[in-house]
Amino acid sequence: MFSIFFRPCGFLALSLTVLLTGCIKKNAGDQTEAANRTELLFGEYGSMTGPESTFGISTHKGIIMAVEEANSTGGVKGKKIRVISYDDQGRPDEAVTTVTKLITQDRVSLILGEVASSRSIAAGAIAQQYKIPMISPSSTNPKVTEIGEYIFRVCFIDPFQGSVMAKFAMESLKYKTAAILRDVKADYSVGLANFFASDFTKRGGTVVADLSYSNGDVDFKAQLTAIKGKKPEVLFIPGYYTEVGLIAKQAKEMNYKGVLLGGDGWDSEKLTEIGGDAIVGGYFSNHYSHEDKNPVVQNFVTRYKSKFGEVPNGLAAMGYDAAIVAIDAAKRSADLSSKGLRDAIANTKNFQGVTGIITINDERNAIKPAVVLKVAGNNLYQYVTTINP
Amino acid sequence: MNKRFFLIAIPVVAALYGLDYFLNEYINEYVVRVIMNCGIACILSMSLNLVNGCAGQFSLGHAGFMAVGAYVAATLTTVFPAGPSFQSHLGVGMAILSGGIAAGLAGYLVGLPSLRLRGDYLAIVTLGFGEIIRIVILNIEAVGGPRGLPGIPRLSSFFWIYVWAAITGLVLFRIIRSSVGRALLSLREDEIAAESMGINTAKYKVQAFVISSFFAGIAGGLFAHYQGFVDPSSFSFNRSVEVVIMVVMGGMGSISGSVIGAIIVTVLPEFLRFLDKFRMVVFPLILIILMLLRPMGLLGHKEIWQLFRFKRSLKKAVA
Amino acid sequence: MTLHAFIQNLINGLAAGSVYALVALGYTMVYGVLQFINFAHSDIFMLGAFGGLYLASWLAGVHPQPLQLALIMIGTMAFCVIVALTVERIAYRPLRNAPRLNVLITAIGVSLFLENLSQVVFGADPQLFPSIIKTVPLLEGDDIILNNIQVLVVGVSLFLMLILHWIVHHTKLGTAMRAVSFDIQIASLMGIPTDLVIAFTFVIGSSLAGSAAILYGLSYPKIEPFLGVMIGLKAFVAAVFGGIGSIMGAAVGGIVLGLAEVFTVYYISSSFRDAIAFAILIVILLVRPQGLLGSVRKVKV
Amino acid sequence: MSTEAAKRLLWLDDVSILFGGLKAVSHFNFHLKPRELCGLIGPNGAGKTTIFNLITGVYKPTSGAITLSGEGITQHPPFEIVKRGIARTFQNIRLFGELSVLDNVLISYHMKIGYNYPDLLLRTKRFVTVEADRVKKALSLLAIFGLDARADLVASSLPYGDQRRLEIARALATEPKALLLDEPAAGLNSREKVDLMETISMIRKRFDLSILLIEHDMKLVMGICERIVVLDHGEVIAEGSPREIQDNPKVIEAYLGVD
Repeated sequence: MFSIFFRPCGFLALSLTVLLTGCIKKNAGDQTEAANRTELLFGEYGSMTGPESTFGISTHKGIIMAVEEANSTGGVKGKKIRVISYDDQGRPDEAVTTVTKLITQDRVSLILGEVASSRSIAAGAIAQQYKIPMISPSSTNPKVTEIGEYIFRVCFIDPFQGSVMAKFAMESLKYKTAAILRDVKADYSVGLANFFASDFTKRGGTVVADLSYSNGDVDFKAQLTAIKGKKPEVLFIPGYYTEVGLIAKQAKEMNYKGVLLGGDGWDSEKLTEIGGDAIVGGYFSNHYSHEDKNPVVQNFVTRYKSKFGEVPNGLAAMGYDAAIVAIDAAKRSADLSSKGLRDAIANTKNFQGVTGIITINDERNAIKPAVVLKVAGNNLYQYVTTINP
Repeated sequence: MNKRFFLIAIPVVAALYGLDYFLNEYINEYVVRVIMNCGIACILSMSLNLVNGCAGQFSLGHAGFMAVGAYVAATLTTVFPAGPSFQSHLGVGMAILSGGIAAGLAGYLVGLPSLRLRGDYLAIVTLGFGEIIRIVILNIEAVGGPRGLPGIPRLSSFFWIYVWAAITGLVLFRIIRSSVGRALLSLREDEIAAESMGINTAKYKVQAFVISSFFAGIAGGLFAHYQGFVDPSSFSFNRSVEVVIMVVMGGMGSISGSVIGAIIVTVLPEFLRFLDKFRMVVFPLILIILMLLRPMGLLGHKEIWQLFRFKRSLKKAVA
Repeated sequence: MTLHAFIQNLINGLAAGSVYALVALGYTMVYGVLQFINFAHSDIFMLGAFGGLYLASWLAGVHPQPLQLALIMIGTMAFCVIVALTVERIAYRPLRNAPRLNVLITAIGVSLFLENLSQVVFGADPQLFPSIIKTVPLLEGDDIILNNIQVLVVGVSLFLMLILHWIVHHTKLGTAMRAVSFDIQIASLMGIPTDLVIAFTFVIGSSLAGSAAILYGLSYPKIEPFLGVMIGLKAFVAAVFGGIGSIMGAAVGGIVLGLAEVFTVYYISSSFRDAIAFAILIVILLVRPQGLLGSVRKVKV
Repeated sequence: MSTEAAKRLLWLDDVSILFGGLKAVSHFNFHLKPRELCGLIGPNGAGKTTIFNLITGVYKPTSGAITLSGEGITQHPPFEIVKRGIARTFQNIRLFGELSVLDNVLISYHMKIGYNYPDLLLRTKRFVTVEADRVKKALSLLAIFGLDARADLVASSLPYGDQRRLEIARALATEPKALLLDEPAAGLNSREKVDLMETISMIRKRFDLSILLIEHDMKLVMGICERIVVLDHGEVIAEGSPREIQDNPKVIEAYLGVD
């Protein structure tokens, strides 16, 4: 009789001991330990499962590739780099838990992540608290690096990207009226839409309609009916490719004839797959183009293709860049202490990444150009122009 | 209040305070974080148990009340102009309490339709309310809408979380072991018979909802103030389901069962990290198997200490 | 503009609502017979969409197109039926006499399991549902657009609902189903094989979900493991709105919900698209708990 | 108030109820005097239980009025009606099965709760004494039915006959002026039925209340009731002393049917 109760009890006790063996706190400020280790530990957190898992997985592939390449050429200061990756399921609270685990249990020297700004903001606070440098590959919200001096990013920020497309629409395409269809559930999309709107009006254009949807929606005909009524020349959709493909398709079905514009969220082979010929002729801003003739890019694309059997998208490239910026900083740093790593990252200047030449500014953001791509159909994105900050 | 209460309460509070110090000094933060998550989960599951387990009203909207508590408390300490004056332990305590009260009011509103509905309908309505609360928050720009609300002072410590967990347990336990608790149990057993024995079923359903949401709100406030950041996606339907699983796993109506359920549901996924993407497949599987093999949950209607007492009386009967 | 826009929204809402209606029928039938919300129904729908996707690639060579579509649809329906019956046999039947709450929780568990398993199997990245039939505009005014897919969706839905109505009201099996939904114990005493009837209810519900999945895939060709969640919830709302257990009710509920959503997005804001469904639900349950076309069942004392 | 009215504890004045167009009870006139033991009989489906449900507020009459001690209770919810002094048992026992025998009785004391939330949260002296008194009271009530030794058992584990008795005890704990018993002898063997007859008579004397009894067992009804009302198709077809009812041709017809 007793065993019925004690069996789970015993199990709990056992698991508790297992838990406790690994949980004795080591001196938080102890940097000699990290320096004395035979390997250099990087932590990565991202959405490996859940609706946004595709972002996390692409980024992860880029990071893994960068680290493997670095290790094959001898690692850093004679140490191999090891990446510990955790899934945060696309939840900010899980992101905080995983980053806490990376820092306090696994005792990594540096953290790479996240794609979504909301999770980078939540978990960045932890990294800042423990003074462990964190590099976000592709969180474009300005607030991310405002957390503190240990938080960096290797991508441009929303205000710049928003203005890129506004400038492009006005100056290159010579359009005067625009409509916006924003994803209100994505901070990224809302930010981009706001910056586009203000820049477009500042340059003398008119935003005739500003409507919204939520990611996960599949029917946009009501919004498109309203937009069509206002007859804008361009429709700016700063969303993710998951919805943009459907929006383009339905816009075509609704006989909307304006030009579609978007941001780096469009970057995926799925965009043309779902959007079909409806999305052809649309323009979007991106961190890089795999069509870019620059040998650095072409080299990267070839290596990535042979490793994973697919064309790297922007997120994979950003993940790769975040990792090589970190590795480069580790090589340059005096010691491998977190302070040393931080200072080395902050001093990154004119570093050749796949997504352009990266310079980290005083706000710990990357100063780099954006490219504008034109969707040519069948997973082809033509390089149109580069817009410098 | 009697002497015995203080004889127990003072050492408990002192022990929690000492443990707080110990954890902060000697145990790594990740483990502390999981322990704190357990504390919050305990508050959530115990409070939901009052509605689901004791009163037999099936609610799937607990995350919504947690969201109300989290956002109200966080707004007071962060967005509100007088916010900084709240940024002390006392201030945060007041903010969390306000969050609980706001959630209680929301619980009152949700409790009202529950008067006319039962079973699955109530489940779906509470689910709907939870979603509506989340959508409303998504549309309030002042608290960041979909972007969430960062920069919340991180002042909920192990001590505060577990003091609140202890208060929750004590309050719920005392309610259940009183005439009010018996009235709630009678609702679960047979509403018509309860009504025929003079129980104002409507009144007690609403009271159960209010008390339960109040503590969910407290849990939300605590969550916000140790997370340092809240956003609507933390309070989705999945969170509600998680709490339901805790209650069901532990045993409907068993407060100590809820605590065990909360600990398992919080700690187990941490151990299952090695399963990688299969982790989220294993979890529902465990739930299904539990329902098929042990539908009453681990403890059933009983409290953990009653299992011992039951055995003792059995032994006596045998002897 | 306003009148044209109104008509356009009406067309779009009707097409969207038809899919809700088909899924709602599955909920309403299972609820009618077993009195529990089959949360996994939405995931049967999702699996149907994936099943259709793979079937379409196998049957890519079949011509003409209507035949191909019919084959895919029948194949998908069969696939959904197999999944649903397996779920019913393994997870639901052992709990037939358990408290309803347990069954509900099991259903939630099955739903989460199917979603997360699909994510492992199919990946979380959305996949393209092939356009088996090319979208052709039938009515192409400047302001009002109507295409063949929309007509097909409404037409097929209507056809399936009529068949269902006939099965339930004019066949022996339908009578047995109604008897079981009235009182399962008495029905069983009268010699009705209740397990069989219940299984058949799942067959009908899941085959409707399968056909709805194909229609959905044709209209919104983006398939991912979590696509069932919101559609499922809304379809259930539609079923409750129309009156649970009522076939007409589910049909009407689905279409009203489809229209309500489109008009909410058009006239208010898209962020309230999901809220409106639940608001409707709460209002209807407060004002008329038995739903629009449902009948009151007196509590037996 | 006239002296006639004062004699009526419970009064149903021309009460009817429709279920989906069907008249379940039609123009029912009835009154129960203080300390009276009255039987309500009739074939299955005659509307007897419906009348109980009407009196206790589970159903609301389509027309007519119900009065208890001169106060209209027609629109009151069930729990208000219990407070005013009508308690009942159910045809198919509705105990709180998972709760203990003691708790089943204690729930009936809830309407006179006697303390408030601060009391119960802080376990004040008031709470402790009230609870102790209740338990004492409940145990002595259970003792009358020979259930006090099994007070800690789960109610559903009791044998059938004891469940019936517990249901009566639970109803008595609400301290009613009138007790409505719905087929209390159903499912009992003949020995238990004799016990039950004694119990019912004892209850009436000891608790000084009126009893309205639905029962199919004629021997039991004829044996203890002072007055019997016969119902068929929702209408009263006969009323009078047991002897009068026994000889009434309409009653025989209703029970045996006409060729």
